[in-house]
Amino acid sequence: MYKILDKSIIGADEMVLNMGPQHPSTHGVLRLKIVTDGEVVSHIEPIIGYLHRCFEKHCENLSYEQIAPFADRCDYLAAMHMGHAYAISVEKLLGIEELPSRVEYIRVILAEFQRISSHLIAIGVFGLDVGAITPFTWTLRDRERIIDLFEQVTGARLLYNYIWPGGLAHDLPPTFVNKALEFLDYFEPQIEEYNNLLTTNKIFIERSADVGVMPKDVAINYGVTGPSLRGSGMPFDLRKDEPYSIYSKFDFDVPIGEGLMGTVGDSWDRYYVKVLEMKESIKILRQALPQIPDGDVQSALPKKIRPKKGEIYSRYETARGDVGFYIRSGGKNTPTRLKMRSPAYCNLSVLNEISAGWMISDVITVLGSLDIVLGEIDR
Amino acid sequence: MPIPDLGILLFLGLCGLIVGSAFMVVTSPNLVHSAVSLLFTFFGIAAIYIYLYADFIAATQVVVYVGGILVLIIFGVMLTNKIENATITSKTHNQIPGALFSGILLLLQFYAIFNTKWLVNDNPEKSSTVMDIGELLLGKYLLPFEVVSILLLSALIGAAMLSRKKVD
Amino acid sequence: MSEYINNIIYGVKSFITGMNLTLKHFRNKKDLVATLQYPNEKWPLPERNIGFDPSEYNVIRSRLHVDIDDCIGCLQCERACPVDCIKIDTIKPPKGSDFDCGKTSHDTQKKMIVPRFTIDMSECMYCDLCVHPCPEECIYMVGGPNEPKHEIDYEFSQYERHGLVFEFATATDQDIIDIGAEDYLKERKAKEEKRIKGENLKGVVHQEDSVSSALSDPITPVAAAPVAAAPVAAAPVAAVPIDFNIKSIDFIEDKTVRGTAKKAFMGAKRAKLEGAAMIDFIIAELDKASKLDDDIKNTLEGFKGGKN
Amino acid sequence: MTSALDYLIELLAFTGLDHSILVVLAIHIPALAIFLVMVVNATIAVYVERKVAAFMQDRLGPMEVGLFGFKGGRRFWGGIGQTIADAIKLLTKEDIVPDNADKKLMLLAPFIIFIGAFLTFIAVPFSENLVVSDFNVGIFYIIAMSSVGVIGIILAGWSSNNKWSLYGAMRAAAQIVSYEIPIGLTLLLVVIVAGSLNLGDIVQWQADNRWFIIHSPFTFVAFFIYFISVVAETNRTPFDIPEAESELVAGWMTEYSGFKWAIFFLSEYANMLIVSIVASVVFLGGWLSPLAILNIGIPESWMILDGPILGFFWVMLKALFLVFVMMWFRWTFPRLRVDQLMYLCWKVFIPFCLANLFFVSIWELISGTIFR
Repeated sequence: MYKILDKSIIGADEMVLNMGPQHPSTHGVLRLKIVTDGEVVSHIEPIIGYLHRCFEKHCENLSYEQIAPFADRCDYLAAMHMGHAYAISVEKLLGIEELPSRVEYIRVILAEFQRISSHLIAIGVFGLDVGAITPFTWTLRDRERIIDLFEQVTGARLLYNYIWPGGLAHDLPPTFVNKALEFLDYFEPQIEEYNNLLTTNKIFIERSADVGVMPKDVAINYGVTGPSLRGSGMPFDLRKDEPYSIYSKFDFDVPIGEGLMGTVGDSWDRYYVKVLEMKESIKILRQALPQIPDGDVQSALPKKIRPKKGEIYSRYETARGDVGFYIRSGGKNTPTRLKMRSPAYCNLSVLNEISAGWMISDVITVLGSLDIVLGEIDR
Repeated sequence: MPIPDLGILLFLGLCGLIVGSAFMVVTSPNLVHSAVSLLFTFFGIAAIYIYLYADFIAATQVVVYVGGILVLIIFGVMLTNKIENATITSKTHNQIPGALFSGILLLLQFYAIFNTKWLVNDNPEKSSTVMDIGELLLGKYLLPFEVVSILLLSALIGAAMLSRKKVD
Repeated sequence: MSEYINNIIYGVKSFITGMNLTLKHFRNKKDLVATLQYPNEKWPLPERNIGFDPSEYNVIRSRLHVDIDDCIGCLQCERACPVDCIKIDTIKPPKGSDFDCGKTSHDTQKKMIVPRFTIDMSECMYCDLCVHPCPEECIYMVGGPNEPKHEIDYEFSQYERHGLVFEFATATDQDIIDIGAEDYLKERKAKEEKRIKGENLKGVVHQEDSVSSALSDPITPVAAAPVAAAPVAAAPVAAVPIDFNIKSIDFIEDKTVRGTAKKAFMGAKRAKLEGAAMIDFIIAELDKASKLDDDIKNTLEGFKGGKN
Repeated sequence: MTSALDYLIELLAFTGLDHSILVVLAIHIPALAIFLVMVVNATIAVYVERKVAAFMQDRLGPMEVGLFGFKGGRRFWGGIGQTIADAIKLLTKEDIVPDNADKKLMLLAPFIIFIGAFLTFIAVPFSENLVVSDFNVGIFYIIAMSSVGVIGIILAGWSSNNKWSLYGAMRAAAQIVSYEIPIGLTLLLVVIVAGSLNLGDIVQWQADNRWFIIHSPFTFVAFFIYFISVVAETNRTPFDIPEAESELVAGWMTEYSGFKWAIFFLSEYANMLIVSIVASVVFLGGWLSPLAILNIGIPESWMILDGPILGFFWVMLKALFLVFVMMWFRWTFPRLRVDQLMYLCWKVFIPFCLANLFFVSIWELISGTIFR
């Protein structure tokens, strides 16, 4: 009805804006080349590689044990997940079928704690992206408690190298279970606080609901996984659909985006799925913590990792989505090829599709809701 | 040496400011610089209004010209040119006819100034002009006032129409 | 219209909820503040039983430490390290020598002495991989079995990067002489002098020079390395005493000619030609590429006669 | 209400100098006082802002820098010298000007913003009779002068020759020009009721009747509209889109550093104080004691303090509470988007203001004829 003037008549130009590699909201050294028309963004091109460390090539010169700490460093916000994913893939390569159940329990417990801590960062940083600073410090405060637990278990606070192929580096300390339960009791009411402060805030809803809607088919076409896919209403979770470790023993739901505040698959849904997933993780932890069996955590540890010739691909559900390790062994103690499918890389690729046509502020919102980690994208 | 009246000095300073900055407006090759010079011109004129005990008009001058029109001018200058190469310039054309025309205008003004019988009030009343303005606007000049209001209203509606989102 | 009003009402409600929450935190600051005033208050490190059993290790990863008296020089930790931050030299006593290397606290007879055991903590990535293979449990992150001896220290810092290279070996020069390894001492001394003089650095610079000028041959960078190091190591090996290496070609000013010459040089090297034969080969190659002029030829011929 | 300027001229009359020289002398004293008020206000407000932020976020805030060896004593009020140290740091910092920037305008911009805040202070009453110059059109003058700052912002953004700064400037211009309308309309409502543009008369009206915030439901709503609009006018969260650090790095301040940046800060906090004082004078009774509403008398012996001192205390108490609320907003809410900000202004505040204006006129007509 109201025709917008043809741009060529008034001689208006589009402006190219470089967001990053040094920018507060690109979550690392990501560079976004944004073509803008006023405040409205018409095209976004993510330019990556500022953090490239030749992970895959480097691994070809490292023994299987030595790769584990480097795998941790890919997704530094969920290092336990990467360690677990790598351990599972090497076990598959070695043909280790059964692990002591104590090992599996400890792995699942730590993985779920890691999921909570990673989602805490995602939630807090998303708040920061839309301008709320207080939720960020609150979530980091609670994440610190999880990191304390990890420090007690592994001795490290960020990059653990704790889950080894075939077992664990150490056993749990005896006080861990009580401290973990104590933390859960403390943490559950905190989620309500975040909801009151951020999730249900009117301005927050205005900023994130209906913004950057990712329909289910778009998400599937781009290979989006993890909370971002589930935010689009697709109940796909490897823990349920291809259960690894002992996830089949636990009772938990896969939360999906329902479009409570807007359309299914908007930024608010992607955000809220993470909040709900923290609750599900607590559910799993409450089931797993009291029933850790006794046993030796290092009994299945192979003396020397020298797999037979062959290749495997294994998948794992990290906090950001489906991470895959393809390993080809040439019968030596180093892999001849290691390929990692990183979830954040695939999630980032959808950015232009879902945020073109929105404003600059919304690009930040969408980027925040996709929850990317540059260490994993660039590898 | 007798101390000159500071009021006169200040007045002369203001006049200098107005004329100087107005000159800058015309001669500056950079459009944004011209717009900024205009800021000082407007301020100086507001100060002159204060000299006339017209405080309401002075404040209106600042609100409308500085806070509104000047902002829009700078806004427009900024938006209609590329920021990257920052070549916002203005050129002078038709210098001779322009000089002739303005010279004639100047002469006319001088003629008017020297042939007008100025009313000089030696003891101006230091009272607010707001009351008078209000009464005049809603009394004697009600019709023009309303006509102007309708003009502004239609301009407002027109602006809203133009800036509306495209509706399919 | 009702949606408009509802929106406003919901907004006001959510604002009041949020502001209540932050006010609650503001008022209960005494209980809720989570900050630790670092230099005055220290981070409480998780405690564990300290013992020699692996399950009782204190797992805190703060700094690598070596009980050098227990080290048998098996190099397991050096091999395990993914970033090569551990460097160990060992010297075995010659056969028949009655040199006593000592015993570890596990009563293992040591078979060699360790004159060098450096750990560069600026390179260490705290992965803990070196700790586990040690048969004598002598390398550990501080806070390990010998905790009473070493305070847990997570705030070590140095003014220079060099200060983070820790030397753990205690073997004195006398020990090394006793074991009969004067060569090792000399070598070490030479290396140290070279390091202080900065010769290694010069070598690198030269090498980079020649690499950049001979980029046309992709093999050159790899092959150039041993050549650059030649003046030190190759002196006794050189069969023909002609002072001619790849840097000698640099006198050629034309870049393309120089590149061809270098290519020829590398070809000669691969063909195991040396000395005069090499120079002949280079001249022939240049001639083939019709890039040879008299100056170059004369200079190259001049190399044959020894010092130029 | 007499102004401080007239008082000073009378005070200096004993010197027997010419009247015009006295005026010049008398102008400098309040000017210095205003500058001091701005500096002290910024110093204290930055410290308090940091502490408020820290406590709302479960942190401690600045704790280390003391004043003459005094570190603040109590754990929760430590680091009292922090902002002074920051000020010294800012003044001694290198002044960085980008190569392609318009250097003259880049230097001019902070001063235009500063002058805007400075000139506004002339008409801001800190107490009865404690005002530099008592204008007949006090409120209108304050609205006029607070609109000068926006030109400084636009120039700062444009002259930096940085795309982010330009975006900040564009947003600031649109935002501040729009939000002047609801501010003007809410103050107009008060002017209609009180029948004067003079701030002294407005407070006198409140002394005769009641505070404007509790005068009628419409003035109650008007207070909130005014307050939220001035939060937007001073570019504070949730309306800080011109500087939006997560989107535009620092918006129009991106390329500024050192002393010029300090001036921006000075002006920002001065503007916060100005709008809070205006709100407290116009809506919250100014220098009237809130105890009087509750019928609590002040002891006779305290009456010596009545007048400027107690009035100053009440004005500042109310104003500083509003400043605290602004900080409270900032550490609670996310930021709005540009179009939502405009929506809020044009589709929520202005309709409400116009309706308010209409209803309050009717209310005054009825209450004027029936209840009086």
